Amino acid sequence: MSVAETRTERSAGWNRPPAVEPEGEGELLEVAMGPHHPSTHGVFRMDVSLDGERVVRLKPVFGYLHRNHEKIAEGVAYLASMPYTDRLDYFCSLTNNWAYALAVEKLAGQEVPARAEYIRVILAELTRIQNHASTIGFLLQEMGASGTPLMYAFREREKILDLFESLTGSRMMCNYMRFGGCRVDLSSAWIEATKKVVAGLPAFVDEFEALLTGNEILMARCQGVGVLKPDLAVNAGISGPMLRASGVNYDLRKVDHYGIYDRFQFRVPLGDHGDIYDRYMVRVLEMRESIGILNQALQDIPLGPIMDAKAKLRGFRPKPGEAYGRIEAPKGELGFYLISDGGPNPYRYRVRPPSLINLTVLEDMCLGHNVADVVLIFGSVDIVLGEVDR
Amino acid sequence: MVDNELKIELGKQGILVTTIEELYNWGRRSSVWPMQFGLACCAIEMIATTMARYDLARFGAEVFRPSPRQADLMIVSGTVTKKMAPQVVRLYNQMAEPKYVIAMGACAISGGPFKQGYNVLKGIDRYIPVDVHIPGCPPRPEALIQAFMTLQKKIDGQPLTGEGRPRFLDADAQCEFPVPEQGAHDLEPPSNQGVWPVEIQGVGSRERRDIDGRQVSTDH
Amino acid sequence: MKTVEEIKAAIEAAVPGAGVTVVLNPSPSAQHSLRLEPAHALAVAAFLRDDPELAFDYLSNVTGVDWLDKEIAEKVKVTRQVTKTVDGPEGTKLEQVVDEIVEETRKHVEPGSLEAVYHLYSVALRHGPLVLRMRTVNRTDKVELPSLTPVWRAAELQEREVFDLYGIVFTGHPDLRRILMWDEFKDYPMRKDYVEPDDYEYEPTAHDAVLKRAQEHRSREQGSRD
Amino acid sequence: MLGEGIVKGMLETAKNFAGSFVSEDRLTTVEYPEQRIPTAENARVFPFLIYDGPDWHAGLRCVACQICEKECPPKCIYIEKSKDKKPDFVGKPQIYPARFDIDISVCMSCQICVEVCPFEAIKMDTEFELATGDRFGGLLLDCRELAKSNEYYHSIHPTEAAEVDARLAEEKKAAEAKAKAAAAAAAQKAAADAAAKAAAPKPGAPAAGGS
Repeated sequence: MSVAETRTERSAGWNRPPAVEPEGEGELLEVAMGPHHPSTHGVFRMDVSLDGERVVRLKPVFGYLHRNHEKIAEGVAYLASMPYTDRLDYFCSLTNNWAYALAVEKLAGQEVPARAEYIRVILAELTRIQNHASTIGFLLQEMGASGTPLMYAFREREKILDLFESLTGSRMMCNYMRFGGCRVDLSSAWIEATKKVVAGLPAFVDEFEALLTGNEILMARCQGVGVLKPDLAVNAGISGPMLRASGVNYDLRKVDHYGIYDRFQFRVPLGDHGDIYDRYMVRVLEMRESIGILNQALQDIPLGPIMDAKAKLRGFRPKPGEAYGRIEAPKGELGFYLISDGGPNPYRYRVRPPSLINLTVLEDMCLGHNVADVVLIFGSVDIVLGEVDR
Repeated sequence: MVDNELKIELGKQGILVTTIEELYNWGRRSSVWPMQFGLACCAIEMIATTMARYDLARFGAEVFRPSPRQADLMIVSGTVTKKMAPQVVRLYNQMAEPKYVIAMGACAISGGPFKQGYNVLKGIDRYIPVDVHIPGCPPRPEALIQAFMTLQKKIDGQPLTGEGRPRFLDADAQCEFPVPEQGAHDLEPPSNQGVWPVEIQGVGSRERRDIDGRQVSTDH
Repeated sequence: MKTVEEIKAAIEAAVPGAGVTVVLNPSPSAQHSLRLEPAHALAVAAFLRDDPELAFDYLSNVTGVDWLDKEIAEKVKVTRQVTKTVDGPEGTKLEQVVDEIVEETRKHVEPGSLEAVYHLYSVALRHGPLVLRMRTVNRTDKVELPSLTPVWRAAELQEREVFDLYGIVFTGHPDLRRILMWDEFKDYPMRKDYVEPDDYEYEPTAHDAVLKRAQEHRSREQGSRD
Repeated sequence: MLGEGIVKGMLETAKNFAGSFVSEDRLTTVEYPEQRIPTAENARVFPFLIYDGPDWHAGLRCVACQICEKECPPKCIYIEKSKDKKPDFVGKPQIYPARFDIDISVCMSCQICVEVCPFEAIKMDTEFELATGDRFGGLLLDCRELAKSNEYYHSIHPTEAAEVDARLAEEKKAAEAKAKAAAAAAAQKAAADAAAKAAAPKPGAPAAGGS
């Protein structure tokens, strides 16, 4: 492909990324990065046009993990979709459960008892911590720090997964939340074990920061790379740590007041520059805030029932209507849009995947950078292919 | 030939007696390098297996090779979609013999929970031969290690000559398999006739369990 | 946030002839929506984004819904003239034409359509959601809708997905290609009448829908063998 | 100073390295298969069927109601009802599963079958070492392979099993009480009928009150 061709293609579109002028006269080099590639983010392809080392065009190609989640969910009962949501963003099954449960609760008008809300908050924040730790580990892995940060992250993640397993029965696919509550109650032994793990987390974050935050190589590779401007971020529907790294104060835990997040004191970390380093820093600071929420929630958790008394497991048929419920998942705004026609299975079941929509601006962030930075920028978005393609 | 008891006795005395075959297979099974190739949820458990807690390196498999040319083992860790299947088969074809395949998790074996989807391949063994299957969704890291040991046992048991020898010692054996094409509605062909037993009635004693077996009453 | 009726009035004041209808949502979530005329959708969207009181600057979710052709049986009360024999005076019988109200079941096919649904929020004013909907004329050949990507970049990948899975053609979309399925793929798999390819050779635990399809596969295979 | 951050990071790794010689916490490797991580009590892998008593076939709690088959999200359970009946654990004749297959190559370990089962007949196993080379035979479990004793259930999920046993004992007691009450009522009714018959000599005449 020649340089002139890329230019016409771009002028046809509206509010497309600004054109990068190739230097020199040569032909562009086309590289297909993926779907099998050494980075750790799964089956994803980027068709990159290079002018020497510089990226002048980048087209993401999706669908290598399109598992028809929505189609399957429209054919089975509401409850039966719950274990499938685990497999959307397989790092954060519990927040996926929560988002789906929230949407169905909105659709059917169910109440959640206070204890169940506390359990949900505790599990969601634990999920957030292990997701952010692994994300940073993978980001560094892609930068070339092969092994060490990822090993530290996974060492901590294993402790949290052990908690998940002893409560829900499974390390990754928890299938724990139900419409109107949770499946099994916490034991006091579990709370004690969690307190112990949470008490060790600040030391882990400190260790992680000592290892990485001041590292000159990390700063050189990350600062000023992959900048995302706040107005574009909002217009492109970016959410989660990526939106906040661009300086937009929009955290659904504060905005939507879902669950019982109003009861906890926490701050929303914001970035200034919107580059990779800010995204890294926002995640580190969010881990610290999550530890704060966990400490408060573990302190205050009340006794009581964990299921709405009116909720029933089988034969659940919400009245006709529709609902859109969303939560602040570790990756961003995870929403579920359901249309009920009064039958046992949803007429329309839609997942609003934060990972997919955060990739809208991938090309904008990569243009003009070197090809080695593409993997890094991609890693800083924090995606999971199970959710991108569903 | 030295019989087994004598060999153990000699081993206790510090004398190692071995055959070429044993030595050769010992070397092969102790350095199976997997390909760094993750597909879905199971890939995370695969990564967890290589991390400090489970430490797959203890089995000589610490080096995850990014290139198929340098890898001996393909761990199909996750759902193979119809969009991805041609690439998986191509990667398998690019691997050099000896090569082995572990189908990790329900999706890789049979499509698993997603098998009723329009874009999910119902098991990677429709296109390439699989040596070890691990059920689970996802299997625990220990289960992957156990599958790895199962594979090592299989390698250990392979004779170097005659029936059952590994493919790379058999000049006639098929090492590459046709890559399916993406058609207008489905993959073409939908399965590789040489690998996937279309005649399910012919696969062992379980054939009566097929849908036709509904009328067949059980023995108890 | 303003109610949907107020937003509707604001839109109609700003975009004359916009033709917005309110679609009520009976579920407890009470997220009512506005149905837009495709012809004016872009102007309405730009107004919703730029109006300082509404400021819906954040497009959260775009999706498609497939509404099949529906056969609707309605009971209609019709007045019909019926000839009746009435007892006349002095024992005579009289034939009289009387108007009578009769219940009649009428069937008509409501044509199906493809619908695009947009969920809007405001980051600046922290309110939402506002649900917008647009419908195509039918499900077969007139499936064009205007793309809202020029107003919200967030729609770019999601409209591509709706095009891929439902076959709604978004005019004005900068890069409308298949996103999840491969390019050679012909069908629109999320439509309700999609028939999936037959690969039900081995179904040891088949029941319900799978059993039916597996049996179909088996009979077809036997047919081809004969 | 340039390089300070890198040195700080190196010190952290050095601390971890040296720490692994003195601190148990830093030695995370579990040398499977010689060592094992203790199985969590709630852990779940694949479902199994519970039987009471020594004979697996006679003691199977499952009554082939097919609820789990219907509710299973990936549809990996296949049940065929028996034509005859056998007594269940309370002695009531029940239909039993003539065939009960679980395709563990499809099962997603979601536990919904356990949640919906009204008879406490299906529970989750913790056995995960199931790797096999046999795709068609090794991964389709039939009734015999699925049936495991209640003692085994107690050994893997002690708390849960004790709760289930208590609940079942209560149900049994209630059922027995009900049966006894029914028998008593039947006896009473028979006596009353007899009395009524005696009171009314003419068979055709309406029983005058009976009381």
